[in-house]
Amino acid sequence: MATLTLLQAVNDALKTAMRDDPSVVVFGEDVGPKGGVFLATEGLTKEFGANRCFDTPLSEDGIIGTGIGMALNGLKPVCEIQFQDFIFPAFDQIVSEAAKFRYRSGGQYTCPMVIRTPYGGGIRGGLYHSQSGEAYFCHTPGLKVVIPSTPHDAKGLLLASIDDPDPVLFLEPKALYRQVKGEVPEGKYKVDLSTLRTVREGRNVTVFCYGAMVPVCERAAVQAAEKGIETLIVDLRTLLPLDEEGVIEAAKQTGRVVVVHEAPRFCGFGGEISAIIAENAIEYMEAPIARVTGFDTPFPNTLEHHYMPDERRVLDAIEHVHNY
Amino acid sequence: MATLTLLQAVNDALKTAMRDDPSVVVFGEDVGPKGGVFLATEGLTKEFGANRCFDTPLSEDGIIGTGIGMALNGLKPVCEIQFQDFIFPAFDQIVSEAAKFRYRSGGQYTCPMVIRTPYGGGIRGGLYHSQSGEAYFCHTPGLKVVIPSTPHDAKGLLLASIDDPDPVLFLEPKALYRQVKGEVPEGKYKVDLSTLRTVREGRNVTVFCYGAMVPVCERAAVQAAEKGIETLIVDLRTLLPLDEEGVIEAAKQTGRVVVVHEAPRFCGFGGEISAIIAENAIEYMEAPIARVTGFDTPFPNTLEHHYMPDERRVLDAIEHVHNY
Amino acid sequence: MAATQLLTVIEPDGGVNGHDVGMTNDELLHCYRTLLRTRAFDDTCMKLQRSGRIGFSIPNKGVEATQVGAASALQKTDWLFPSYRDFGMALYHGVPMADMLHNMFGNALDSAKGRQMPVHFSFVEPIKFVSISSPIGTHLPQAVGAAYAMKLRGEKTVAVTSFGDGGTSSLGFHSGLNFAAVWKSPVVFLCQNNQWAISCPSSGQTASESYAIKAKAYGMPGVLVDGNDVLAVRKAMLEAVDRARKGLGPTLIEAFTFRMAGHSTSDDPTRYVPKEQFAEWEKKDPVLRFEKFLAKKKLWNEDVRAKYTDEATAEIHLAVQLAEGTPRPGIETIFSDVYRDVPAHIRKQGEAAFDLAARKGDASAGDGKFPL
Amino acid sequence: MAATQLLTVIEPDGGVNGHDVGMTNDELLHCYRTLLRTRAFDDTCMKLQRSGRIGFSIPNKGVEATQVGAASALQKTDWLFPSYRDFGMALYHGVPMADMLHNMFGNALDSAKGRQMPVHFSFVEPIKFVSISSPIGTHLPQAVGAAYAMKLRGEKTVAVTSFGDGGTSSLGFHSGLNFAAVWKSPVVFLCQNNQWAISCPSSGQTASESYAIKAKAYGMPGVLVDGNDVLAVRKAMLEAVDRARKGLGPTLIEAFTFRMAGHSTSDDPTRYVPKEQFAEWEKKDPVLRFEKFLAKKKLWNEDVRAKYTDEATAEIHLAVQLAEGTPRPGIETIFSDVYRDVPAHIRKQGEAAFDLAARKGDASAGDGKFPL
Ligand SMILES: Cc1ncc(C[n+]2csc(CCOP(=O)(O)OP(=O)(O)O)c2C)c(N)n1
Ligand SMILES: Cc1ncc(C[n+]2csc(CCOP(=O)(O)OP(=O)(O)O)c2C)c(N)n1
Ligand SMILES: [Mg+2]
Ligand SMILES: [Mg+2]
Repeated sequence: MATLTLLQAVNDALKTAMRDDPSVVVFGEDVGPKGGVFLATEGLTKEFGANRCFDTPLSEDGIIGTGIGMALNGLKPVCEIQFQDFIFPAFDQIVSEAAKFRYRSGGQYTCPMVIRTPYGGGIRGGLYHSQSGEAYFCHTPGLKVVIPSTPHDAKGLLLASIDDPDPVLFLEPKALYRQVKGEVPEGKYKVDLSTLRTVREGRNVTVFCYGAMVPVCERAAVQAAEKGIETLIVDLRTLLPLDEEGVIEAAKQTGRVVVVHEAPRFCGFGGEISAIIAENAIEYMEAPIARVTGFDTPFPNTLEHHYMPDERRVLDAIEHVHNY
Repeated sequence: MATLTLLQAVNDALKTAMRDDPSVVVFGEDVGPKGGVFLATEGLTKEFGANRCFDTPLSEDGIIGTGIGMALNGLKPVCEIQFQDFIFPAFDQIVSEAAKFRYRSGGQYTCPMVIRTPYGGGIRGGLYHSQSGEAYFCHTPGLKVVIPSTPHDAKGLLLASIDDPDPVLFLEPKALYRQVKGEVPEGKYKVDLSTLRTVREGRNVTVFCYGAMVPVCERAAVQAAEKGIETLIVDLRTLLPLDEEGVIEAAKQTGRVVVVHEAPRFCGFGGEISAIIAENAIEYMEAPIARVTGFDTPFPNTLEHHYMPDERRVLDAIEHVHNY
Repeated sequence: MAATQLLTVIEPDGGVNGHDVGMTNDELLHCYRTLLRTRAFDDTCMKLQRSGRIGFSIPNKGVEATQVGAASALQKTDWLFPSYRDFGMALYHGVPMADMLHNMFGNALDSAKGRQMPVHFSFVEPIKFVSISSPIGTHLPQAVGAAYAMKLRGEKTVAVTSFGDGGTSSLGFHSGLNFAAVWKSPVVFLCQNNQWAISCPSSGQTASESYAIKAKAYGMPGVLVDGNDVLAVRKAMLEAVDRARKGLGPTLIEAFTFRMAGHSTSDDPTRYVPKEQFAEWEKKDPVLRFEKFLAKKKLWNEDVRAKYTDEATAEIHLAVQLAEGTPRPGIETIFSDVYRDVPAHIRKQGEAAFDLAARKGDASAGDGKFPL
Repeated sequence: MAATQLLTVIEPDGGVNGHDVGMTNDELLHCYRTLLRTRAFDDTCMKLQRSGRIGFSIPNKGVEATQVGAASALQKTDWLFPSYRDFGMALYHGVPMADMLHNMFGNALDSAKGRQMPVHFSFVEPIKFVSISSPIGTHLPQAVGAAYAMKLRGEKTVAVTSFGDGGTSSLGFHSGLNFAAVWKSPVVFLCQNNQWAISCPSSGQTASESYAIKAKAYGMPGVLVDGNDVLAVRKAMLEAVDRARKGLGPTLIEAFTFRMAGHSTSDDPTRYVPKEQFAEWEKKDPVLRFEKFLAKKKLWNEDVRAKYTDEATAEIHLAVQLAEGTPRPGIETIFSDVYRDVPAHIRKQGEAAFDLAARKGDASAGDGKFPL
């Protein structure tokens, strides 16, 4: 097994899929000769030709719209949106079209496609190169929403997404692209969509997180452990469809819950986790269900480190619910 | 005071604002000579001229994009999106631009504008003429999101929205357009944005709702009362910024909560209400926080009455949390 | 062919001015039959709606020639990305009327399982007639993507997408035409310019000389054609389809025609369409136009019309009976087809719905009516 | 002026071929001075980024003439909806370099309060230079709306919006040009075609003959102009602005130029731009071009260049000192300006942040770098 960064794991997954299946095509802005602005698609045009990995004009609506048409007609498009912040011109194609094709055609037409896009802060990208928009998509029946936090999962989840019969939004935590490294099996393997991953066992407090917040929560858990608080960390991995049973189970195990994400709090994904617990396990709760999230403001630039949840904030919440 | 339908109240508000302030302009698809597909803008072109109420080409991106420019330059645009389902081509302009202009320019440029659009089911409109997308917008700092449920509030909230210094998404429950009637004061008055309305007092169960679900919950409360359950009904009216203190207060009053909306459940607005309560008043809760919502599927046509929450479902949830 | 000068084949007197029509009599009569069946279908749906038996329809009167002419240029292996006004294209290629009516009634036999509003058809046979969407213009880039797949696999098929004058203002028009031209995709863009987008006339939609000329912005040929002339539309389509099959890329065709009715059953066009425009276009009725041509070819007289009309009436009568007699879809259809496999949370919601119905009875249908 | 033939004023030898330049020597020298200041500013920002003192910049080299020529056609009462590469327009109209550098450093004096990435300027004086957005193309319809307001109030001002070749594929291009033409808005669309959208060449962006010809789709004039020629750009802009002020509607101008550097400080253009293209355009440097013209008018020699260069260097040196010496914005700026009045939930989040910092210390800045 090779040791890869998360970025290399994504690249490896794409190559693996394209070798495996000639119907897989990769396209988006600058993904061809340049290899993508983060180099996630490096080498693909060279190995698979410009018919299977290519640049598009500057239109996310066009990228997703044509991707849908390809999916309807037997290809497996893997579209790249350069930054998740720029996905909104394609919002209509994603929520009105890709997500609803199977339903509205009674299953006659389907959209097996993947939309890959880097999300999240930590690169001094300001308002428009830092956002975490998962909640917008998780409110859309018909879509799947997947976020890896390790190189192993990045490859396995991406391969599972490409094989999936339905449209998958694959959000890549750009802050982790080169930050995390890990062993990644060669060749094809899949990580099941809709099964959470227990990152760390603990009996005092349960922390739900995903993507770039996972290492932050792990570091906070180490600090909590030093104070005698054992933290159970859950990496949700697939936000939609969510492993609800697993969430409820993990919440019940400690009766004290912290939910962590980078996106703004109001109407964010964390609210859904709180609500599921409040609906299914409230009698197990021994403390308020705390949320540690980005603030309900746009994403700032110079002060982004104050905006993004860090170990300090996560630890504070862990202590708060623990000592409640 | 005249007795008006909710639709007439909207029309009245627009006329009142346009008489009051020459910088108010109303535009969108078919809002001119035709008066809008629901006739909400009837008579405006005639009274105020085609410079102040006019049709646009078929582009929501254009409607909102030009509306933003007008707002930047001193007009008070009131844009109509024909159905909320068709707002998505303008999603980028709304969430990336209107919502962020003040912040990203340090307050130098601002977007005081209103986007009116009918939302919700009950007219056999199927997937694309029935949706309730409030959660998409409530997750967007910088926007305000307002939903009236009575003619009085429709006028007062719309006038407050037009006067507001920030962009407001004004969602009109189309199912109530002609269904509810009520007394509406003449001339200008405003209903405060961010104050909830207590529809009915009760000491057993608290029901949070808004828009077209308010009358449904009222009917369910009548039935509950027959069974001896007294229901406190809260019409949230302004979803963002939310009257969080009021929500917490109302939840504490009964310790038993039901949240109702038409939109799909997963990552819907109801989750935020549950989460706020679970974070701030969990020790007052004597039952699970129940949600009664649309299903996590697209909106069907023939069977829409099974999809939309009705008295049956609301009452069942009230009984469930009451008897828990 | 040009982007600002109208291509016409059938002259006022029914002559074709030396054009080589290149169709057998059977083919010509199939076109005629489809014009009449389309009009009959439209007529029936309007009546069904007026009498409250279906919820909604979209009139088709006046634009039948565009649809029949365009459809006649396609093979069954081609793909159609249609819009809601494209009854005629489905009928031309042999979609059974009953299947279309199942959709109008939203019943259990509707291919869309009663999930969509009427006129939002979806068929995979006898031709790919891709599930119609309400949002305007989204299907244009989709057609381009489907065409990309055809080209990648070396197939000689084409994708045709049809939309209105209003549709040219949509995002999908811009991205669709642009991507198609850059990729040289085998796709034909058919703009049915019926001069109105609900109540918005072309003068409020664009300031360009024609819709066809918009092709210039994308570097593809643009052709303006008389949309009330079956043979002119067919000629333009055949050329465009041929170009596409040869790998020469996309074409934009504007068929200039007129919506001889309201936008939909919820619309009152007298509020905004000038009376004179109706009167003027009444005379240009595409069915009469084609009859003149057939008559000149000795293929038509009143008896021919009567025969086909009777045939269409009988066909639709039977289809209505079938469709109206078919029950609603089952409640389980609300919960299926969101994904291929039903996820746990949706399954649970379905179970709860059945459980509630068992305990407290069924939901009752509201009296909401579609307003537009 | 035409949509597919390049308008040029300054000849290779510096002559103007009989064109009436119509500018005073002072005005000409202001243009020259702005060219040099723009280049110096660009240069400094690149160096600041390379040495890690700022996080990011966007090179401007090669496109200065377009910006100076365009800006020179505007009044201070006009509105500019610029893009991130438009340093030159701001400098032309007298935005102080320090104000621009406060933005590059994202410090407490930045008009955007350090919230945006570098090069996302916002100024209300001395000209409306509307807050720059990263999403491509969104500002086009906004300019049209601002122009609508001008027209409604009977003002004689215009709105000018500037964007790249890649920007023509965006949604905002389509809706912006369409609405402007239908409304006959006083707006000028300036497409700075620098031949690349990051790594995508024009051949991958559009199949049209030129970008200017896209105006045809909207029924407005399209003009193709030599973007390395200050006077040609100025001439086209003056005509367009004049048309707009007279109520004759919008114009699309394509300025054909070349990005003589990477897309941004994160980009390595040697991965995709052919070497020869760089070499070819090195010779067409817009500053040298303008110097030739000035020399022919006896307004220029090496001393003039030296004088202005020194001036610019001194100015920028001081501005860098000022900007770099200014502290970060205060944490409270995270929570303000979301709305005019801070709502309760945001206020509470701010209080919690301050409370936490008091109890557990400040957040520490990460080492994340902008990759693009
Ligand atoms: C994105 C979007 N916006 C608005 C609507 C509402 N709407 C339905 S049909 C229509 C007019 C379409 O006109 P045109 O494209 O000319 O087609 P026609 O109906 O004339 O065939 C409008 C505005 C819609 N369906 N989708
Ligand atoms: C909607 C959107 N998609 C993608 C991007 C990423 N991006 C930033 S600049 C750029 C290329 C722009 O090219 P062009 O319009 O030619 O302007 P130039 O940079 O050459 O001046 C891209 C793709 C973006 N900012 N916005
Ligand atoms: Mg039309
Ligand atoms: Mg460019």
